[in-house]
Amino acid sequence: MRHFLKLISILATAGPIVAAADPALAQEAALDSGDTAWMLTSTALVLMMTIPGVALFYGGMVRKKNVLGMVMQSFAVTCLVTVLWMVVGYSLAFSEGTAFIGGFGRLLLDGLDVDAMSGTIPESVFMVFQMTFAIITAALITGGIAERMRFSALLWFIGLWSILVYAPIAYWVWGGGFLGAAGVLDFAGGTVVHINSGVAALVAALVVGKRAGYGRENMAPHNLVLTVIGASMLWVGWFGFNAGSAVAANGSAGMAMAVTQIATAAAALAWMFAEWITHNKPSVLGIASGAVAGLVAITPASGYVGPGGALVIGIAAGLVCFWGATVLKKRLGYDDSLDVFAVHGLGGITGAILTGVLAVEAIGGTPGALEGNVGQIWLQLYGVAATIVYCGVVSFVLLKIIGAVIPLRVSEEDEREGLDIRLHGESVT
Amino acid sequence: MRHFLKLISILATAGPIVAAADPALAQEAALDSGDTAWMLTSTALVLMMTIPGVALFYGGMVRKKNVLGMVMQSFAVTCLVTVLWMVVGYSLAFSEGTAFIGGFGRLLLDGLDVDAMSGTIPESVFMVFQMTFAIITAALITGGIAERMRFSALLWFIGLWSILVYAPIAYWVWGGGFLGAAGVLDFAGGTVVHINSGVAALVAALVVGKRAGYGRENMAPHNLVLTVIGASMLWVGWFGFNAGSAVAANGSAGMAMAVTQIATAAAALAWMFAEWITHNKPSVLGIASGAVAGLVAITPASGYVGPGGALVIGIAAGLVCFWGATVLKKRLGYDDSLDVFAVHGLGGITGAILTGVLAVEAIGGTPGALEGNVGQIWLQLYGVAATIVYCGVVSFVLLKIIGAVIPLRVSEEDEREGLDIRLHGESVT
Amino acid sequence: MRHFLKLISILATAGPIVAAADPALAQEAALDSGDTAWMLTSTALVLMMTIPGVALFYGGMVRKKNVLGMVMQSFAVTCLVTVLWMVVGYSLAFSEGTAFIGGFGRLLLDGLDVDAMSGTIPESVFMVFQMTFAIITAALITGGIAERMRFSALLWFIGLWSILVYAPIAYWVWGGGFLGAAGVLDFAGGTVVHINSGVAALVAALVVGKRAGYGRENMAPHNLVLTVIGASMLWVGWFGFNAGSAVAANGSAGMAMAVTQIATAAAALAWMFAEWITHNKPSVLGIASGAVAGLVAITPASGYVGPGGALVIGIAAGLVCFWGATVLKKRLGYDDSLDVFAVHGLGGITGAILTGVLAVEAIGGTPGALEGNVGQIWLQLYGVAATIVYCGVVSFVLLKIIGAVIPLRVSEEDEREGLDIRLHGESVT
Amino acid sequence: MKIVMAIIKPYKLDEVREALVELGVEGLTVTEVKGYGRQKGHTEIYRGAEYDVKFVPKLKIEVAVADELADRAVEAIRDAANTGAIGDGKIFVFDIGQAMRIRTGETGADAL
Amino acid sequence: MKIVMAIIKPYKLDEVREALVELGVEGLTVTEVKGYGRQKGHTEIYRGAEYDVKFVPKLKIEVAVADELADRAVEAIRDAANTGAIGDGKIFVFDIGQAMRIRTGETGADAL
Amino acid sequence: MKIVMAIIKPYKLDEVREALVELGVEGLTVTEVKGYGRQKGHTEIYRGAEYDVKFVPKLKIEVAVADELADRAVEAIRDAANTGAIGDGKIFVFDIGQAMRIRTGETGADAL
Ligand SMILES: Nc1ncnc2c1ncn2[C@@H]1O[C@H](COP(=O)(O)OP(=O)(O)O)[C@@H](O)[C@H]1O
Ligand SMILES: Nc1ncnc2c1ncn2[C@@H]1O[C@H](COP(=O)(O)OP(=O)(O)O)[C@@H](O)[C@H]1O
Ligand SMILES: Nc1ncnc2c1ncn2[C@@H]1O[C@H](COP(=O)(O)OP(=O)(O)O)[C@@H](O)[C@H]1O
Repeated sequence: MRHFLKLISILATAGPIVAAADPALAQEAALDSGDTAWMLTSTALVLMMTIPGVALFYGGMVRKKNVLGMVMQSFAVTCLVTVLWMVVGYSLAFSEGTAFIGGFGRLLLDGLDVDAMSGTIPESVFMVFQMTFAIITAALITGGIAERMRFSALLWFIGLWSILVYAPIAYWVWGGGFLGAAGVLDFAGGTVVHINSGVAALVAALVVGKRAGYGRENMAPHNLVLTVIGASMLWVGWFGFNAGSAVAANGSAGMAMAVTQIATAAAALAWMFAEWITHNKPSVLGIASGAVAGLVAITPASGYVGPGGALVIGIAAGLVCFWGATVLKKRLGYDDSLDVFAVHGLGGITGAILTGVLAVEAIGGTPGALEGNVGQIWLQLYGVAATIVYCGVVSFVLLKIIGAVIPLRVSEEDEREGLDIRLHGESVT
Repeated sequence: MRHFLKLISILATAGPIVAAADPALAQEAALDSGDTAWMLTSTALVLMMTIPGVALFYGGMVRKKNVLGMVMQSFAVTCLVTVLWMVVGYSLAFSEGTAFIGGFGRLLLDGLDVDAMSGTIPESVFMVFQMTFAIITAALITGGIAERMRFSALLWFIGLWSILVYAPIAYWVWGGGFLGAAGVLDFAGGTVVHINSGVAALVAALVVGKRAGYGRENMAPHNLVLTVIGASMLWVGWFGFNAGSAVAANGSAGMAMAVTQIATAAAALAWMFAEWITHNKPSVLGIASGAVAGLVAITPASGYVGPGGALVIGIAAGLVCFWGATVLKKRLGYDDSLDVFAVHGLGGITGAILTGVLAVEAIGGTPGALEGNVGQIWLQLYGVAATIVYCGVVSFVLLKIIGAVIPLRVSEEDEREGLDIRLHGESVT
Repeated sequence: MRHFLKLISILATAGPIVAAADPALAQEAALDSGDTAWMLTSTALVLMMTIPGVALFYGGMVRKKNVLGMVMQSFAVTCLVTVLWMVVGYSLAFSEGTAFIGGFGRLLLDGLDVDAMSGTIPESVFMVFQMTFAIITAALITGGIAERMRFSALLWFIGLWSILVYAPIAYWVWGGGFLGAAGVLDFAGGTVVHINSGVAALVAALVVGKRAGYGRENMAPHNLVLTVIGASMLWVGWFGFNAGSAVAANGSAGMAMAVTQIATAAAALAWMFAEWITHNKPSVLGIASGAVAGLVAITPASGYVGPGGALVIGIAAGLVCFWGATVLKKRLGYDDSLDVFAVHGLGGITGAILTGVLAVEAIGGTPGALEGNVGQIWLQLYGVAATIVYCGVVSFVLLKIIGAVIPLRVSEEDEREGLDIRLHGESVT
Repeated sequence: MKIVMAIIKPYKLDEVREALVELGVEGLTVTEVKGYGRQKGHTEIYRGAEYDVKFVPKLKIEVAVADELADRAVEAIRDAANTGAIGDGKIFVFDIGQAMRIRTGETGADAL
Repeated sequence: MKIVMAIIKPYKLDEVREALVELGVEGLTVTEVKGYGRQKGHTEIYRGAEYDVKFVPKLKIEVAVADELADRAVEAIRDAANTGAIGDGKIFVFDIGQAMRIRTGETGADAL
Repeated sequence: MKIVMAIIKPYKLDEVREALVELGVEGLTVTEVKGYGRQKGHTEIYRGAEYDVKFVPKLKIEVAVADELADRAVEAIRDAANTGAIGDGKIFVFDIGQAMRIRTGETGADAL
């Protein structure tokens, strides 16, 4: 959907000759103030997902001594990725290039002037909208290495990662690259954003190692009120994320919003009841985690499935991610502190595959397996696998290289005393 | 206004024959991207009113040991009502039916496909927009039984209530039912949302009984910063609630936003000064409560009155609700923990009646008593009475039935130790 | 840009004769639902900047005993300025008048009916949008006198200030007054909002005097998580502030959003690295302050500069404001508690001047010094100077007059025990 | 003089204070503490992780009294704080050699 | 050895600490407490409900000193904490039988 | 009977508790305190302002034991809390004249 619109916009803005040659096309490229209004809004909503959304969602889950360090990471990532996206990321992800990577046509946003269009909206809006996706993807990773990674090493990792991992994968799916061309469906970022961040977080958690005292000491979340605020803002902001990925204020956006709402609620309830049954108590962390799992899983599907499909995706995501965070993680023994892999990685995979099953031709133009197009499942798996492999390998290499230069972890004393005081010279009273 | 638009949309979407027969009408049903953009935004805003709005507004007012339980209730209600609305609520409230209840035409959102329209916006958007109203109404009730109701009993009550009380009343006023047909004015939900939730909360508070230690022990709000964040998000989100109820981005929406802002500020100041005079200190809980009272009271009036009327409604609401929360409640001795009845019930009644007095024909098409249409006051009272009686009776019966099966309250030990630890296995440090 | 639109709207709404005479003009004044949708949204966003944005940004920075008092001030200012704007402020700032002050044509919003237009949007929306600017400007001032000013004196000061200082200066720049006419560029309020509030806060801090124990006692911020939430909401809301100041959903709005994002991130990083280098640690207060500094500085420039200019403005603002808050303030020894002058005053001046340097004709219609129009710098300095002098003098006189009637400060005992308990009868546990 | 130090359940504070005031005690000092004893704590669950919280919130009351009042103070606290349930707490008594009121410099029983 | 235990107004902490350090004291321990006494608390109002908060925030300082230092420590605290206003607090002194520095195992006056 | 009062590093709590329980101690009371001593605090920086935080978070453990257990309790705490680093804390021991279990009214060693 998205890269389709993008293609149109590239065609349409390819020059006055093209536009003049085909008035119908030219008309499609005329600015629509309603679409623009919605995309301006969506951009604000997606930015809000990271600051304060992810910042609080994560900040509430760490121990009190690390809360400022945690929200600092989301905030600093937002700033860093913004500048890098402007300098090079947008160009690599969305300007014309090969099958694997975009070109340098928009380096430093060159040529993106006030009249440049992307479909029916100004390209400036499209560029910032996409920037907010690059931001949140990077910010999500910080949950995997919470409470122990050195701030400077984190900035290096995130900065390089956003250029070398995020931009290419965004290009593959939405920018004109091989996954989009192959027909992989990812409406709003199941692979690009969630599998991507989930895998990177897992790799980082493994490379950086477990927190001191992990499994022995009490590492209970210090303030789940913050986490609930964060989860709520993620939910609200996700309307911009999914319905905004229609890049228009139309029926497709409306349906994306509806299925987002339904899948999220279903996943939250699924996690809550699963926990209620297995651990005797429904927890607020559980229901909030379930909601995020649902949001993640409906992301790739949101322009392709209907309300019924959303219900199925939501329930599946709630159960799979619950299992991932409570059973799988224990069994494998890694310390992905805030369960980025269980929620975003597994949730993203669940959603990507089920998109292939449940896609409805009348909604997004592509039928899924239930409508006879079994091949779509394989396409979806192809997209998932490509993302996991590329992201996994490059993230690992990046961390090893950085780790050879700067220690990835803080000292044990810093970890014991808390990042707030030791790294940032501040504390919450 | 709203049910009028709804009627148009029903007519307009009744089939190609009608549309073809009357091109003007057909044109009205064409998608307007600006209206759609605003309604997508409004939906996000109204969702934000509940999570994190109501969650925080209420969460800050309880004792620390119950804060997670409180925010959990808003969050779980959001999820539960979402699913129920999709399954049956929307159909009962907004599909064609009798004078008293909608039909089953939209069961499981059947027929709500990507092209379905509601006026100038996709029906999917209208459906989710209305869903967020069903959500917040249910969430508001939790303030009445805060700090003592069993979580499972609450879910049963809210679930049944949203189907058996909310959906019918929404239908009466906006869906094509008898109150709307009679000419009762309720632009954005003074009766449907506020009187309704206020009465249900009062009934629930009476049936469930007072908190242990009520009147003797210190039950002061533990963190009014949360309450102010919540009140602020309610205020901001209410622009979606009231201006969104124009279901268009036009002058009516603009005026609704203006009067909302004015009435809210006036009510907040009225409560603040009333408290300053009577209790010597202006409190932050007071000004925030006053703001919510103003928001509530302007809700039914927002498409019908002008700035001057808004000022009057705001001041009246601030004073009436202040009196309700500080004098009436003491006198009657019930424990409506967070004053849902005083603020939403009394505020809603004040607003409903004053709408009948202050409506301006040039704004909403219907004159009020000041413009000579005294009968409108009686119509408004009719709407108020119908809502109070129906909601009161059914809420009572529901609670009695549920209470016969599951205890409505937690054990005294649970209440003493706090819902956070005892019901949800978590705590805020 | 803005007063230009305003002029058009005044012309366009001047009567049917004008409209009929010039169909092109009449068409420009037709309601655009997309523009209206974006302005409704922008209004909500800018309101959110104050409540809860500024309330939290400031609330987190004071000591725990004053946090409720601090958020109360933002909330009460919001209410008070709303009512005053409706009564007289809007008329003085935006109705026809002399070169120095608007008239009384819109007193009590007289004549602002449901069909009144302002450009392509309803005037009701324009009026509330502008109201939110008046609100935040007033709320920002409270940071200068935090933790010591008497609440009643503050209300008097803010109320009079918003009529006697804010409304005239808004008129000078946007309402048709002499600064706008002279060609001073201020897209979204660098002078009107930020220099204005910064100077008023500095004057108030000087007149009211230092906090008891200032420089000796520990006055560390009690909860920077609140401050980060606040800063994040300011950032997100600022999209409404700057991109909303295009008063349309178009390329100008899109570019304003893009440059806002870039300048903010650059300023945040600049402050963070400056602090990292000079104080050895990057602090969360630092990066958040830097972000606000960037938002402030890009405000006047946002409709006139491109991405490259934004980067320069951001870096400059981060460094200048860092220097202001850490070096200049220490050297001069005043107690502007939350650095309103350093961030908003100096940031606003930096932005206003650099707008004159970096303005791009192709973007906002006016070239800056780099494009040969060196005179624009002098024009910008003229606007800065006029604002500083008028605001400084009138603020000083107002405080002296009020101080002659009511003490401006609380008693030392109140200050010691905290404003929460002593002024508002509440506390955070 | 003696200090009577009692560990009690938090919600018993007001009753204990009133009982002491009735005895003529004019001041006391309260500290929030966490107690470990026969009374069990609770378990918190976060996603997969379970944490046994071994400590229970309690209040510690310290009240300095003249020797002759000590036994009655102990009794008064006991009567007010006793619910018969595990975890009601303990009372300890120890001697102090000196007491002084900072404001006046008074010492001994006058200082209390 | 003795422990000198003082209840003081919170904002006096730094002055008291400095006065003790001047005396040669090398360590002390501070606890946030709530005090009940002649100094009245305040009333909080929430909508209709009024709550009398009977307790006032105070700090408790505990400092172990050699016997010969005890009286001077009491005086030092008194001088630093005294404002002449109600609620300035109390000082209590009691004997301890033993003191040990955990790090070194030193006991007696060496441990302080 | 005696009260053994120890100031320790917060993260040593569980080890200390276990060591005491092994000795047969059945209850103890813990208070969050701030300590001043040889161990230095840290500096916090807020925009231009630097604040030296002179106090370090510590826990105070109070455990009432029969006389004969006191020395072993001191040793147990020392062994568990000792890291050899500055700031490990102190142990003080003092006599109590009476102990009572509120629930049962038992006194003396039975009350512990
Ligand atoms: N030996 C002890 N020393 C110090 N405090 C103790 C001791 N034993 C118990 N306590 C305190 O008394 C509280 C109540 O003790 P517990 O054994 O739970 O119940 P009970 O006193 O009813 O037997 C504990 O939580 C702890 O704070
Ligand atoms: N008998 C007592 N035992 C323990 N603490 C006391 C006693 N009397 C007073 N205090 C403590 O001393 C504080 C100050 O006492 P108060 O009577 O208010 O003032 P003052 O010491 O000036 O007479 C109280 O808040 C309380 O913490
Ligand atoms: N004289 C004292 N009286 C009371 N507490 C003390 C005393 N000296 C030290 N402490 C407490 O013991 C803690 C550790 O002391 P410190 O001097 O930092 O290290 P160490 O005990 O290893 O020499 C301090 O933080 C303080 O809480």
